[in-house]
Amino acid sequence: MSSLVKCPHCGLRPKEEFTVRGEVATPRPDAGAEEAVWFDHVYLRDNPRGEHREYWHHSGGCRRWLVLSRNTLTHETSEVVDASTLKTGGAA
Amino acid sequence: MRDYPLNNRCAFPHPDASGAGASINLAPVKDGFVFHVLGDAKSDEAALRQALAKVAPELGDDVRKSSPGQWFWVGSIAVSDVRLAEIQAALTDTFALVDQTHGRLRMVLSGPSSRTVLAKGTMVDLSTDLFAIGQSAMSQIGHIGAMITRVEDDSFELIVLRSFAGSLWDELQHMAAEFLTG
Amino acid sequence: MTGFRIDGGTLIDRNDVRRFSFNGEALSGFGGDTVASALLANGRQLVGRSFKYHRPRGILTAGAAEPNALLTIGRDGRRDPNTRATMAELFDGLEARSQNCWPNVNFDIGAANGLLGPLLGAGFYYKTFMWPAAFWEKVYEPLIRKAAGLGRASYDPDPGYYEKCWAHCDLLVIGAGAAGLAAALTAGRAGARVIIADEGAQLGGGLLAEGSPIGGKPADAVLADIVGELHALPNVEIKKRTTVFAAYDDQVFAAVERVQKHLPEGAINPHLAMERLWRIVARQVVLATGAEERPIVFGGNDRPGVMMAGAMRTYLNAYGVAPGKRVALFANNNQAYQTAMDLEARGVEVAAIIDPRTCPNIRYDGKARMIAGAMVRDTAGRKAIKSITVRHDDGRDEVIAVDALAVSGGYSPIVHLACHRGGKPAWSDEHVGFMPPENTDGMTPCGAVAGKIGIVDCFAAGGAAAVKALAELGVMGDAATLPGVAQGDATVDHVQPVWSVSSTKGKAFVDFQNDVAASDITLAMREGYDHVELAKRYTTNGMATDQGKTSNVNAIGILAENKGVSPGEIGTTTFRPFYTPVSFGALVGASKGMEFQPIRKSPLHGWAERHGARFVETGLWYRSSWFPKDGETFWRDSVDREVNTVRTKVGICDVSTLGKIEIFGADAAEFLNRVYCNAFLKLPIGKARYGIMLREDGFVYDDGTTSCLGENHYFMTTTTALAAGVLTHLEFCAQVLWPELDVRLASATDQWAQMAIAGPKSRDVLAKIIDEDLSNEAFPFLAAREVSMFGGRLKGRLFRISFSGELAYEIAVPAGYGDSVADAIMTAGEEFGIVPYGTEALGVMRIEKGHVTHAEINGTVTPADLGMGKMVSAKKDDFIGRVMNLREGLVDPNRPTLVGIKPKSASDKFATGSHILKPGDPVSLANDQGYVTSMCHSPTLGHAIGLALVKNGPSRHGEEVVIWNGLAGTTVTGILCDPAFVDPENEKLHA
Amino acid sequence: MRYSALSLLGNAFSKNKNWKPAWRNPDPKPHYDVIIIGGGGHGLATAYYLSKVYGVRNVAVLEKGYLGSGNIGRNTTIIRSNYLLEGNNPFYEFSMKLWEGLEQDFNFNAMVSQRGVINLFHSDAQRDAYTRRGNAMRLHGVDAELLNRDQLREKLPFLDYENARFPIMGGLMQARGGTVRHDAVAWGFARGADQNGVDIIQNCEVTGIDRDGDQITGVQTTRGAIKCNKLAMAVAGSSSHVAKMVDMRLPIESHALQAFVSEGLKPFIDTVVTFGAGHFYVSQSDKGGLVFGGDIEGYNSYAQRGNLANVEHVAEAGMAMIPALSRVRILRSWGGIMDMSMDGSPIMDRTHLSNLYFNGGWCYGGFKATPASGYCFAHLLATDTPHETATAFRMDRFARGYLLDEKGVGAQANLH
Ligand SMILES: Cc1cc2nc3c(=O)[nH]c(=O)nc-3n(C[C@H](O)[C@H](O)[C@H](O)COP(=O)(O)OP(=O)(O)OC[C@H]3O[C@@H](n4cnc5c(N)ncnc54)[C@H](O)[C@@H]3O)c2cc1C
Ligand SMILES: NC(=O)c1ccc[n+]([C@@H]2O[C@H](COP(=O)([O-])OP(=O)(O)OC[C@H]3O[C@@H](n4cnc5c(N)ncnc54)[C@H](O)[C@@H]3O)[C@@H](O)[C@H]2O)c1
Ligand SMILES: Cc1cc2nc3c(=O)[nH]c(=O)nc-3n(C[C@H](O)[C@H](O)[C@H](O)COP(=O)(O)O)c2cc1C
Ligand SMILES: [Zn+2]
Repeated sequence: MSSLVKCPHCGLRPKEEFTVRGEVATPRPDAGAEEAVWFDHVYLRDNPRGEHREYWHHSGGCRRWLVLSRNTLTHETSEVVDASTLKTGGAA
Repeated sequence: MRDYPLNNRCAFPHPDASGAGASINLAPVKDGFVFHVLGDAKSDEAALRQALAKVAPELGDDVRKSSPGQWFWVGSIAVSDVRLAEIQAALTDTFALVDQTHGRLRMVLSGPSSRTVLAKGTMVDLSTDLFAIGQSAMSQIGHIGAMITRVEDDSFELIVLRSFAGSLWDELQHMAAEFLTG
Repeated sequence: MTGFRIDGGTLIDRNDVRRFSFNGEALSGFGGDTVASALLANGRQLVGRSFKYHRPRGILTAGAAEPNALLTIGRDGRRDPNTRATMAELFDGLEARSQNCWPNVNFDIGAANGLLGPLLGAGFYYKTFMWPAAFWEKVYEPLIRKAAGLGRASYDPDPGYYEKCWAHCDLLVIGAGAAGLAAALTAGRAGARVIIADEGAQLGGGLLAEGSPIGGKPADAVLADIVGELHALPNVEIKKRTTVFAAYDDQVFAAVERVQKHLPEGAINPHLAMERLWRIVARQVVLATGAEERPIVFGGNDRPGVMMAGAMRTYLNAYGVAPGKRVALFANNNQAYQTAMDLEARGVEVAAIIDPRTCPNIRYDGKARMIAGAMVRDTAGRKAIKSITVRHDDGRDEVIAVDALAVSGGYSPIVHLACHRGGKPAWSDEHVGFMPPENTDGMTPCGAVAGKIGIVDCFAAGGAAAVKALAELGVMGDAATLPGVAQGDATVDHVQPVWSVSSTKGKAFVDFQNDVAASDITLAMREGYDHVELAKRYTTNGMATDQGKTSNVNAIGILAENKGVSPGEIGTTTFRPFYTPVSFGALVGASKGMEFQPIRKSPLHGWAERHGARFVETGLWYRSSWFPKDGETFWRDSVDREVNTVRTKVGICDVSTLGKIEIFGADAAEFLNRVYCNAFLKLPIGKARYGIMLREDGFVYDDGTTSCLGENHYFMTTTTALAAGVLTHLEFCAQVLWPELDVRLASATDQWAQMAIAGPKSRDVLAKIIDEDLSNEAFPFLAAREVSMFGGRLKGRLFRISFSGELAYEIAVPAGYGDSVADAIMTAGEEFGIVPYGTEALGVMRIEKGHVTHAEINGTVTPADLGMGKMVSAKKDDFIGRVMNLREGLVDPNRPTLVGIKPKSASDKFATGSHILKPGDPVSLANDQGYVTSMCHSPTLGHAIGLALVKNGPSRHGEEVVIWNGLAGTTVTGILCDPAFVDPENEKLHA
Repeated sequence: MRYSALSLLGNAFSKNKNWKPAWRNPDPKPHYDVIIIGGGGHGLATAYYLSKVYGVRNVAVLEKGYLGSGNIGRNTTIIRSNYLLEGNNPFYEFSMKLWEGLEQDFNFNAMVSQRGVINLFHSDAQRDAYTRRGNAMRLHGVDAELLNRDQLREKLPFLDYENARFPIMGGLMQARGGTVRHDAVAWGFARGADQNGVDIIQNCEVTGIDRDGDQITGVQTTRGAIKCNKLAMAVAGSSSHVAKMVDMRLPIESHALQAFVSEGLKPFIDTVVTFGAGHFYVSQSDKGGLVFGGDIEGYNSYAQRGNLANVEHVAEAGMAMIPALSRVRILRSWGGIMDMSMDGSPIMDRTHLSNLYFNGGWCYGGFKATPASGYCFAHLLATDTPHETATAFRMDRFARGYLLDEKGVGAQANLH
């Protein structure tokens, strides 16, 4: 889904309403983590050919950050969730 | 300077140019209020309506969801600073309330062609069975963000940032021109 | 003699005579004509010249695939180059001109290229033009470029209006031939939301050219019934003249509607779009785009008068135009025989039918002479065909005089839209063509595109496709019932592929427009460019405006034949958008000229205008940059005056465009503490603090002040440039990184008109309109709180902050009152000599004060680089950017660091963007010491000053350097210094 | 077979029947000194210079598709050396110098056309940034000129000077910049390398990499296993994918970029022009088509195609710059996959494995780098030390904080 995104809050919306940030990298490390862990978080990416998770911001709609599970070969999206659920596990 | 005349200036360029008659009409909503209500992760619309009914029943409960836990609360009565402060104080904790009356302007696009005109801007499917009266969507009309609310079958209220209001107004005029001139 | 008008023609209206001109010559046609049919009716077959050899070319097709008949239509801003005459509808007053020929289409000097044919074979340019070396740039390339291109684009802007729309449907039917119409009717009757689009001026597709009755009823009557019923269904939207040109992800289809392209200038409604871009969101799609008839590759197959058989039939039946008096047909399939039968039925002599097949399946009972097992090997005639040479199966040649030749080499399904999302078509030996890919999710091909042949079969296939698509949506429907068997309708055909005619003498063209001949393709193979994609690129086959609609499959066939494999093994080249070319105008819609991007206006825009402001674009905003007074002719006159007035008296400046964010929540303080690199936990209510925000990679992102307005309530300002970016960043932090924190964000940029009142008299001015005590004790530097104004009639927010370095305030009032309040401040300040000042004066004063903006915060600097290393908290254990900010490269003592810079001689000037060198060092990048980030003329100091990022800068104050501007050819001796040129002790600020 | 006026004429008389293949089509040998993965511009140029300058001839280039099927065959062909940073500029200027002598060097006309590259600016801030850049170029002896409106008007009369939403103030011009016929670059290097003995093996996808400890021993391919002493990666849009075969994670994301060509038009745009108030750049090909493009799609993708939103965006910016484009029709659009690095600059370095070498992260700017990339990568492969113009492209610069961020947008791949 790279033309339209089914925002869990707003429904089907065009790409124009979104800002993409990139891959959901490793979680933000703890404050005390080593520099290498931080480096990995900030710079290194899996960048897979196939299933991929990435951050999209519904900047022209609800202004929520979403996580899309999207196939980078076919552009098909299997899941869209509010990004806060990555940490809270629950609803946005 | 205590009695220096203060005017609340309208941000729409030529509000009177809105063509009357025809199959389309565009008009600013000049009075009233727009409050941005910020809830927390747990708050929902029912709780908000309840709170509003308790705190400010005179202002109605026309709330339009813009985001999870966020709404625009609009009404047609002017609210004084004092009254606003009271309401804000009464709502604290669960709901923070930001006055956007000056920052977000309202206009109404109406007439049988209104849906056709909006389809030139927004991707949201506004057909009646999918977008009923009272329903809202934060979306983009062309390059400009706006909240669209269906207020009647053929009538849509748009809320737009003040700084963009002139551009959106002009764009809607262009989009509607084919219906204005017949 | 070539074409002429005969009786009949279902599409034309003989009462509607339309005059037009072709290469300056006055001609006429009828309403309903295309330019092509009108030209043919006027006996004009030679209409253009090919790209490389400038060969005379005529009309080949009757539709979108036309490679030859490209004309320039219209003039000035309405000039349309490369317009397919076969698609352009004739209107009164239309002006058409041939292209790529000089002096004219009948006598074209460029045709001399044809003589060089053997030298100019495929890829010749890669092997040549290299000697002598200097000649490429000076001689050869200019010559090649001169020859480039087809039509000439206008230099004028287009007066037309364009627009874009979204549309939604359950079922999109692409193509309104028999199959598409049946599909639309089926779905329409079942109550689904249907859009049916066809690029033709009329619905009907192949039905429009159908000469025979269908189920005993004339084809046009059958069509009229179907179209009538579709029109009556409110849930069916019909889009004529609408080409679906691309398929994108998620069932988004792009289509362009030619709303007014068929109208004369005088009839164009200026408020209605010329063309309209449709972005169609379809739940299901029926692809009913039909099939394209293929030419046959034989010598002289490009001669004017050679035409596709189906096209000839269309001209005959739909437009009442006969292609000639004596016509031959060269075909390898049964369907094409319809053309011969219809020609005869209309009284045109069919001289011969040449069919390479010898099979018993040929069904023909007309009068023409049948020559089976034979091929056309050549044609003759200078600018129009005069005869054909037929090679019989016994090897004998026979010349037959004709004035037109119909050709049919089989049918290629129009599979483009099924392939735009990556699908590859599959070769079918049965259909002798590439069929739509197997898995076309959400798209059902039917009719000729799926290999069906007869009209009845296509009706049935369309209905069945719609039923299948509706079932996917959970909607039930029955295939629409339509008229019965058509006369002479064949449901099987026996196409025998003929990829090229081996006995051919003359040049046998595969791609007509790009002049790619069969010999070019074999040459490409010989040289190793034998992959279908390499052959395409080496020969340019399929790369012209028609994108190989008539040539690709033949090229594949030739490759296959020469390699001895099936065309399926060769495969197609990639089908890409656009199906047919689309104008910029349609894709741009109304976003052109001043409407390219929306304009953001400050609430004080009108006020600034009244004071004569000059505005400058800043992102989408217009900001007032200076306010010229009478007698000031040069911008700096005004700016110097504005600065001097603020430094000595008082000024007012619109700062409404700064980003403003309201922050609430129990954890708001903790949140700010994590997003800024400096401490924010202990900011008291009623106070503002300057903050620096880093990116996670440790570089500075933005700066601004944040004020605490109440318990759990903060008000953040950002730079104008990054207002949206910062909010998005904060939302990321709040929603993704720390959703457990109670923090709520709202943009309030537009709610407030915000003004800076700066200068020694600013307190006196504000005291007149603000009801509260503004003394230093009551309202000290960095105080920030809500204030009452105008005797309690208005509330505002007052901040004692200063960008200019003067005693200064920023006052924010609800935007609608901004205008009045600014006027009031001007009135209040009159006695003190107040002036409005703009962003230019603001810029001068901040440079004088050594304050940074995004000229310095350029994404590659750390706080330490800006001399604010101390602000980076060493105590906080976490904030965005903390760890990466400590990397070796970010603390390298050699990093460019902020300094002031001034010329050694006060009269010298220098430019922002100049680089810094050590005196005596050779000019080189390795010796680069840094660069000037900002500069201005300082009216306060009376000379130029600047800020710069210079290696190890702070330790070099007082050092003499070279300010090097190679672009301007200037060098100036400068002196590095403290960046605070004015009031380094901050006395004015605290006054 | 050498191309010359004589061979051309001779063949014309023999109906072009005697031309020889431009390169052999060999089966892979069991072992090579160097295997280069990726038959794009960089891989082929590497093989060419390796065999020509460094005398290493037992080399194979493995290409999974047809020659030049990657980005070399789908880019907008712009070459320039107008870079800002000290780590970048000398390298791109080296590349420009190689372009200038390329055709004579490899006896193939790649139509290097130094028609000039002009970057428009629309604000004081942009002018200042271009002044800084232009001066950085001049410091290194690279040609650069700052044009004002009048000078621009003379060169580009069709721009919108009167009614622009973002008025054009001037432009930074590099007269030596221009375009090159992209496919011919791949073909020319392939033919040149082939003549030096390099095996160019098409339809040969590397599917696995064999190793013994920290040593690479060879590769698995769709045409069998092949052994090598050194392995070089130059796979552009597939960098992360191939790196994963040796468990390398890279500071790279893959993104699609679309490009476009219009119908053929009589020449009217003589230089390369880039718009400064939106994403758009355009040149006119020798065939007459306007070749243009804009920004990347924004989301990670390995599908060589884009979406409509960007098509519209590009068209809008194009027409804002040149109003007369309104009735020019766009013929075709396509996409390529770019390995966008986290600072927008390339990586050319040794890796954690002793005989594996990496070349990638060229973003949307690697075409202009093709000759120098090949030269410098060959140097690295042959000598195990970086070429003097490519010392900054180290892999560890991200960890150490020595970034080459021309745009200053930080660690977000899709912003570069
Ligand atoms: C639309 C577009 C416009 C551009 N415009 C410009 C421009 O104007 N100027 C400019 O300088 N740059 C431009 N670029 C960028 C430039 O094209 C690339 O940076 C450059 O071509 C990359 O290097 P390359 O030629 O070696 O890549 P490629 O040609 O992509 O070569 C890599 C090759 O590796 C092959 N490969 C991948 N995986 C394997 C495997 N496992 N086994 C075997 N082979 C494999 C691929 O098939 C491919 O052929 C543009 C790119 C695009 C897409
Ligand atoms: N070229 C020929 O002469 C030819 C070839 C095969 C079949 N036929 C006959 O045509 C009938 C087939 O019916 P059918 O409905 O499958 O095909 P059709 O050719 O009758 O209709 C296809 C329609 O699709 C339209 N179209 C194609 N691409 C389009 C696009 N991208 N956007 C919008 N419109 C587009 C065309 O304008 C045409 O009107 C049969 O009777 C068959 O015998 C004719
Ligand atoms: C500089 C350049 C110019 C091009 N010009 C044309 C052209 O005139 N006609 C055409 O059909 N395609 C043209 N193409 C596009 C190619 O047809 C093709 O789409 C592109 O190389 C990508 O390959 P693919 O579409 O096979 O994936 C051009 C491509 C490039 C890079
Ligand atoms: Zn949303």
